[in-house]
Amino acid sequence: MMKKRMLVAAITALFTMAAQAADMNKVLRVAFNVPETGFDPAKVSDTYSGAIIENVFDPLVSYDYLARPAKVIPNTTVALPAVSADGRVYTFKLKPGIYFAADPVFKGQKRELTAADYAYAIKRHLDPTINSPWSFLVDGRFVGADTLVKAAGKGALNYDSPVEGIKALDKYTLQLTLTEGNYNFLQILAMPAFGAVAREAIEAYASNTNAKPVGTGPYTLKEWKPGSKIVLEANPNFRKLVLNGQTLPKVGRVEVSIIEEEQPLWLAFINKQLDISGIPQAALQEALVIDPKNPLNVKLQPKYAKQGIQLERKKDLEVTYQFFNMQDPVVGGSAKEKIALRRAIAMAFPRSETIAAIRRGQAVPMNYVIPEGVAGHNPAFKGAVKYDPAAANALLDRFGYKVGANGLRTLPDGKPLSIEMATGTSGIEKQWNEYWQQAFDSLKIQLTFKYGKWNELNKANRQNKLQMWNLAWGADYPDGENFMQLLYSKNAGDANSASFRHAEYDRLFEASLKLQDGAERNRLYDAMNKIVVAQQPWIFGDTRIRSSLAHSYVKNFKLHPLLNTTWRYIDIQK
Amino acid sequence: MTNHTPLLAADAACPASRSLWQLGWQRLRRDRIGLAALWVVAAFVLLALAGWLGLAGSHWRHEVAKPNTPPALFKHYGPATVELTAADIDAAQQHHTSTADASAATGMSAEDDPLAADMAAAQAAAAKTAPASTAVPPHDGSLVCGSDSRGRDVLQKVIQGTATSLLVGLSGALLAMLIGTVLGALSGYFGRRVDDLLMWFYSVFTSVPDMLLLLAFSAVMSRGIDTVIMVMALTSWTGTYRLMRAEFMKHKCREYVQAADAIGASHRSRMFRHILPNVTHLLLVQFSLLTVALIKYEAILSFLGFGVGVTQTSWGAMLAEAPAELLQGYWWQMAAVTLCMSLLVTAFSMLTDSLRDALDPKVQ
Amino acid sequence: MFAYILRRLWQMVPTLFGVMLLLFVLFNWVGGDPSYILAGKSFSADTLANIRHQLGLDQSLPQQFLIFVRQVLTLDFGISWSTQQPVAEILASRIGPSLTLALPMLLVSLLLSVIIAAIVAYVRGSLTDRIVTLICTLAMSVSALVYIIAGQYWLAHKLGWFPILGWSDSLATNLWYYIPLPLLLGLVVSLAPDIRFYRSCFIEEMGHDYVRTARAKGLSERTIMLKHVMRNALIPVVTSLMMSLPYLFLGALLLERFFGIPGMGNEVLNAVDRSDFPVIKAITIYVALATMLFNLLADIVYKLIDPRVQLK
Amino acid sequence: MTPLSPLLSVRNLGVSFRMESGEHFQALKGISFDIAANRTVALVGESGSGKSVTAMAIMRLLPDHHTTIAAGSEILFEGRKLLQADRHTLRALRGRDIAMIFQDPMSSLNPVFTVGDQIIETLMLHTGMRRKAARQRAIALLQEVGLPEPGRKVDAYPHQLSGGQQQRVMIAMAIACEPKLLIADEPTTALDVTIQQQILQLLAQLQKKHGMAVLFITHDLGLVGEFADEVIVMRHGEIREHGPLQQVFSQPQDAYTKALLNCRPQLDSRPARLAVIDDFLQDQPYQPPPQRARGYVPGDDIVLDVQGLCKSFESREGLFGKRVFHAVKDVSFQLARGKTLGIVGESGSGKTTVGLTLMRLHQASAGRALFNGQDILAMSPREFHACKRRIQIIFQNPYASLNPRFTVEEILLEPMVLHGIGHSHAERKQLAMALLERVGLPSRALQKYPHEFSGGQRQRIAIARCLTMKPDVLICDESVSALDVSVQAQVLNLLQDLQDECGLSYLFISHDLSVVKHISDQVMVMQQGQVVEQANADTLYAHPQHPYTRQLLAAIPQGWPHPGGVALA
Repeated sequence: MMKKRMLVAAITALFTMAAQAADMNKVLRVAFNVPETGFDPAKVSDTYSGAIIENVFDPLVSYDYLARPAKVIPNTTVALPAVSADGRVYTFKLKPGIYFAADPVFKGQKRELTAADYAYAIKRHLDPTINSPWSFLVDGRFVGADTLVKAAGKGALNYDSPVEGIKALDKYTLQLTLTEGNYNFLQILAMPAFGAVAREAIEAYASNTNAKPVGTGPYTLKEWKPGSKIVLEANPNFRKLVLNGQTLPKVGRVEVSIIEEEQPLWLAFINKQLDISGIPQAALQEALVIDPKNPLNVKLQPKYAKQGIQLERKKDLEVTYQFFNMQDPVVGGSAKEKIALRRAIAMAFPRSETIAAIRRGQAVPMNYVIPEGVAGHNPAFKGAVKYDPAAANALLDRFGYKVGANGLRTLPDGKPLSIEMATGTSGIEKQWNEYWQQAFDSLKIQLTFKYGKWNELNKANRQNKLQMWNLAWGADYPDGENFMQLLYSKNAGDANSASFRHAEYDRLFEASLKLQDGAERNRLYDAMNKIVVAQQPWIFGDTRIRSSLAHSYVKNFKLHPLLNTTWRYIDIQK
Repeated sequence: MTNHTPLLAADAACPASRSLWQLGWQRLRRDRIGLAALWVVAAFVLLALAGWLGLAGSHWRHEVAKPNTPPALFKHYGPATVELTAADIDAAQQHHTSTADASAATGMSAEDDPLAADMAAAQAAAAKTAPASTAVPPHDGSLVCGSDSRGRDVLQKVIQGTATSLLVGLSGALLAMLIGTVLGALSGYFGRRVDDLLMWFYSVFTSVPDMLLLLAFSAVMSRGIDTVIMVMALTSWTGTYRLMRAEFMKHKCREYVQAADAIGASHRSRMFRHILPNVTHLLLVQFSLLTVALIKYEAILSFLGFGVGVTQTSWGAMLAEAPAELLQGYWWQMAAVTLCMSLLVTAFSMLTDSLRDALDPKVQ
Repeated sequence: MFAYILRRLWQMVPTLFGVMLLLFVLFNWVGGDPSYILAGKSFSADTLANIRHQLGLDQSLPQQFLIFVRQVLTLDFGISWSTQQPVAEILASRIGPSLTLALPMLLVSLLLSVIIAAIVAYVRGSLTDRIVTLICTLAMSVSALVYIIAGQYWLAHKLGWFPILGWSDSLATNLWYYIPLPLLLGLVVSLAPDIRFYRSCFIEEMGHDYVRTARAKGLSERTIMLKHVMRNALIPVVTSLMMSLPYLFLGALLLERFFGIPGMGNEVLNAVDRSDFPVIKAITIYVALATMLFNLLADIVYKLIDPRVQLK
Repeated sequence: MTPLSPLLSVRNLGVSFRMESGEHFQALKGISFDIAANRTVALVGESGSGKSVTAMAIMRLLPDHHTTIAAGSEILFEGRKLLQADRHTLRALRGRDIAMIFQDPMSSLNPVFTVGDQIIETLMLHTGMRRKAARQRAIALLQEVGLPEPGRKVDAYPHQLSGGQQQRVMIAMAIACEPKLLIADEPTTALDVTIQQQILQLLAQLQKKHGMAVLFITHDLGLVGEFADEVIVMRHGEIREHGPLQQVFSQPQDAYTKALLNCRPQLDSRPARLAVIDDFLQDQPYQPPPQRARGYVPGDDIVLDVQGLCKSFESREGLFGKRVFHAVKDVSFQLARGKTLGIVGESGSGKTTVGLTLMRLHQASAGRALFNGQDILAMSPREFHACKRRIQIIFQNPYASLNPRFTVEEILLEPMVLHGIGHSHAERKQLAMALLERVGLPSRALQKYPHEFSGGQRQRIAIARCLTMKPDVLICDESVSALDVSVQAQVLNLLQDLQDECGLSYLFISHDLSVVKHISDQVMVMQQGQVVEQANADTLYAHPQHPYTRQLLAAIPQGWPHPGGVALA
């Protein structure tokens, strides 16, 4: 069976320069702890599906595996694109001789990757019938695209109608014209969601594009049992990709199991049923020796180090924050006593304790809206309020939040004060809630929890029904703009979940958009951060540091700050 | 004339007359296992009562020891991991900052903060009244059941958990029985249309998998004891319904009910004054069965995230923490809960068996 | 008989309708709005409206219910809202693993529990009986959760007797490699109550007059037990068995979750979590249908074992 | 075996049960008797006399764990000590040498095996026959016990046979191995009179034919005359009298035996009141009371006039079909004030349905029931409520007709409260005590629960409950059938007294023709829901018109020589 497949691969390889480097007998076994949803780049947005898409599809540009900080490099293009002087026109030259993975849709023909495929892939994100979760990245971005979208109405986009902004000049040349300059555009294009798709494949599998990803990437989807197992196999048609003298990918088969419970996930790794795994929160202390002097200084427990297990760490490009609904009559508003209430809650929350107990020290407190590793971050800025419940109480006293007969504070006007915090129902969320309860207890403010699934809470938040909720924002691309926009008033109710509206902030944000990363923009960002700290729409959380483990026989194991997976670089030598 | 009744001659010496309940109680008292089980259950109920009234386990949320301290007896068997504290994080952060460019350290200056004056005043006030640091002397190694991940006394938690779980079990069972009995009585007693309608209702409920009903009901209601109880009642009334329906069907044809009909007793009187007391012993047995089932149900429900909130704890909520703890070798919370739960559930099951025998009117 | 089956089938219609109504109310009322999942982390109101339109959520409730009715009639539940896979395919791929775990569990459990129950009923009142009963009661008192967590931790991880988890495409591998531990833990959970129930069935039958007749005939106790009592006691056993069959599909939810078995139970949890209404609808309707059919089957089997039963 | 040595010899048998309360109850207090080969011995006694215990002790079927057999007890079967025999010996004896027939054939047969299988099993076990041969033998046996179509019935399940047929199967099973001793424990109690007659005759025939010894256990002294050689009368675990049939009947020595013989209503006499046991336990010799004349006379005030009463039940069948079962078809009768109308018939004849329909416990399908000129069947429930107290019913089973969770006080006071009788609780309680007194119970019975009373006492409580409402008509639905004869006589006397005192009218439903004859003025015979004959009691019994009536009358066991009577075959 395996031999036969290799034979076929060898025959097809005769006609191409591509060499099948992967050893089909090598299997990489990994696990997701959340079920994936599907593999149509224009339809899904979750990290786990993204990890698969990343390996099946090829975006125009990608990141250097080894360079730190992350560096955009050409992927299917000959070189980085030529950018016009005004920063609006990008011209890409594709490498010829890149082929899609074999698929019945191509009727046995080899299908070469063309510029039109990228144009098609980008347009799909605009298609109203697809409802791409990434549409916010492309809406209004390309010249002439709006007219096309408007023409489509609720129906499908007319892909054949030419668009000024998304143009395949010839078979290998793609020209993208932006409505305005954007310094993050290449990073956006490096996202797996913008990998090339073959139009005929999408149309042939129109009813089920999620299960039939056909791309030019290093792997193809071999088997998919939704929510249970995903098997990737090396794509025999994959172009020749050499890194440090090694032809990629190395591993012929990647098996992804979905294991939602922490215990089996961790035990499966320890018992070598998985080759690479993250460390579940519960197992952090069991797996790592954490230096209390510097919790970020960790090493593997000797018993694991002895086995040759490798530890890799990366700081996530994310912030976590507890937001207040700024439109809420109780916790929102910019009156002084409202700010005082929010400030007091922030001051009463024992953030360091949560980092110690829940994160096991594997996080750094957030002090700036932009996390470390993202352009625009200011490590010197100390935005978080000091933990000081006594002062918080004194502050509330000053603003007339008196303690009533029942031992709970009331609003200054004497009405009862009760705050509702939205939360999920998982065990870890419960741990967080215990600390929130402790914080509110110390303030003598009544706290209730509104439990719900993520989508229900999201809906409630959009309907302005929440008061507080905890969210995390991971970088779509490593630029500060991706974070600062979280408090931009035009994004209120969407990415700006706190519905924060502040004229000065907006003015500064709009000004910052016109600037490239640099001191000038950083100054604006600092000013904006000060507004955020003063107004307190968020209580700053933390930025997690992720540890990943691999068994000794896994070679080339290294984490990348922006790539979801590094499977194509990994080798197994048992 | 036969007024002369030697049959009752011995009557004068007869002991006080006893109802079937009293007879049942007597039989139960003679059943040593049943009696022991009754005492155990009673002890648990007392404990739970103390828990509800705040007499026991009310300090379960206090952090009295270092996190994950092993039980006193197993002091040396716990894993030797170092628990981080907030101070460690703060210290590391200080350290981190000092190595960074201190000159660029920015933050919010007073002129940026609308609350600057108030903050200063509040901090001053707090500093003045600041009590001496209220660090709790850690009870290291002296806790019978050890401490949990937040340094709370597991024993206190178990007591509080007993209170909650028992409350959940008992009231869930009670509510389920109430629904089941009322519907079952109506259905069995009136038959025909009423029965058809209620049977339809019943078969609909039994056809939908319990788990799904549970998930759906829990999703609609907010979290907390009341919800857990409601959800359980709504999913577990069917057994009682079936039982009561059959019993009412049987009893309504019994001669004593017909006799009551003949003397003009109303439907309500016949259903609840005549028949109900005659099936109560079955209800009692059903009640204890249901209670046990619901206590175990609660554990699963909590594990799936539908349990009680953070201000309450229950056995299920504690068991839900077990997998994470076990990974790190902290077995004592699971052990304590399992032990307690086994004891109560075993006692309850044995009591059920004894009750079944003791209250069976056939055995006389 | 034929008329009876026809009538019973006919009676399923209102029940099924009720199930649909209940399901519809529950999930349209509480089930969350899946469009918020599909829309991703940042989206416009238009996108949301579009998604709702595509899912048919913008139609009036009666219309949506009508669509549901049509789906049930054609048994075509369309595609999953979260993965967009045909629901039929999802279910088809899930049923196998569920049954691979559940059927052996059912069979082994049935066999063991009937045998043990018969033995302890035969020696009722003896020390053996009391010990077995006590063990069963004790075993029943521990939460299934504890068995699974502790079983996986100690038996698979610490002792290494079993794999931690996993599933393969080969039935044989599953049966001899992956199934044993979940099977064992499932048995520990299910055996005790079964033994107790069957024991009481046996003991109840042993009190009947026909047993006295059999003794008066001079039959040995063993013959009485194995021939006369067993056949009668099988009636409640078979009934309870039949009733439990539909739950096979869903029953081992926790086991599936901990042991990575891609079965129905896990799928239901995921579907509820993602408000994947089509999958929930399909599973519920199928389980409801199975429940009703097995109830009917139970009555027919009942008739086969017990000639007294009149099918009305 | 010499004719002198008895087949079975019971010596000094004492059996006691450990009650649940831990006390011991002496069921048998050291009884001794012999059964010679080929003889039929009848063991007679009322409930609780220990007769069934005796049978079970012989078979060694008493439950081991709470039975104690007194030391010195001995049961010898052909010289073998049964009480000491091991299991194996016992098993070999049971079914082969000693066989037994039980009271309730329905529950005594295994419901899930065909009757043939159950006979074949015995045959194969004890005779070593092959299955095929055993089947042939089983068919032959079924033929012998008079089962119609034995070739077909051999494959029938017990529930497919009628009660009489089931009992025939039991008998066939018992005689399959030609036992030397057949123990028949109340074999006919659950059967209708006509069937009872046939079964008794069958047993007598088989006894002769196979030369078995038979131990025949019954509570009804009337049955044994037909074929017993000897009679043993038991009471409270002791033998009161033991002698040849003729002697026991004609010259009873024991007062209890005399009482038993006299307290049963006879067909040929109707004393003003029946003898009760106490009459014989007193010092004075029993003086038979005068006879009572009965019958409707013209000018009787008709209190209840039933016209064309019908009642049918529906059951579902097929896909949409319904089957209608007519339980009562066009029944008409009149009940005169202060008189008794007896309704007789076998089970399923619809007699009980008539009573329940008149009480509106069943909804009548058609017909009228004029009570003081008003049709009670057409009344609204509200109107009928007022009428309810005027018509009352006493049920058959005294154990089931009183709510076990009510005290007697609650039972008696409930109807008074419902119908507004008495003005205060105290007054009602006073009335209740008076009524208890009237039915022969002490007033302290008020605080007791039904389970603390015997069957007869409970029936008195049920009567007292009806009397609280001072009804005009009392429907007695098999009200004395479940009672022992001695108690039955007391209750019948009580009913008679009450009728005389209060002018009650009785609708007396019973399958026992002697009892009906004793208490009724007019008798109505029902068969399959229809009235086949209706006449004054004396007329009907003397000159039955309808064949069915004649058949019923012929089946009454009356085969013993009693004063002035002639044994009927």
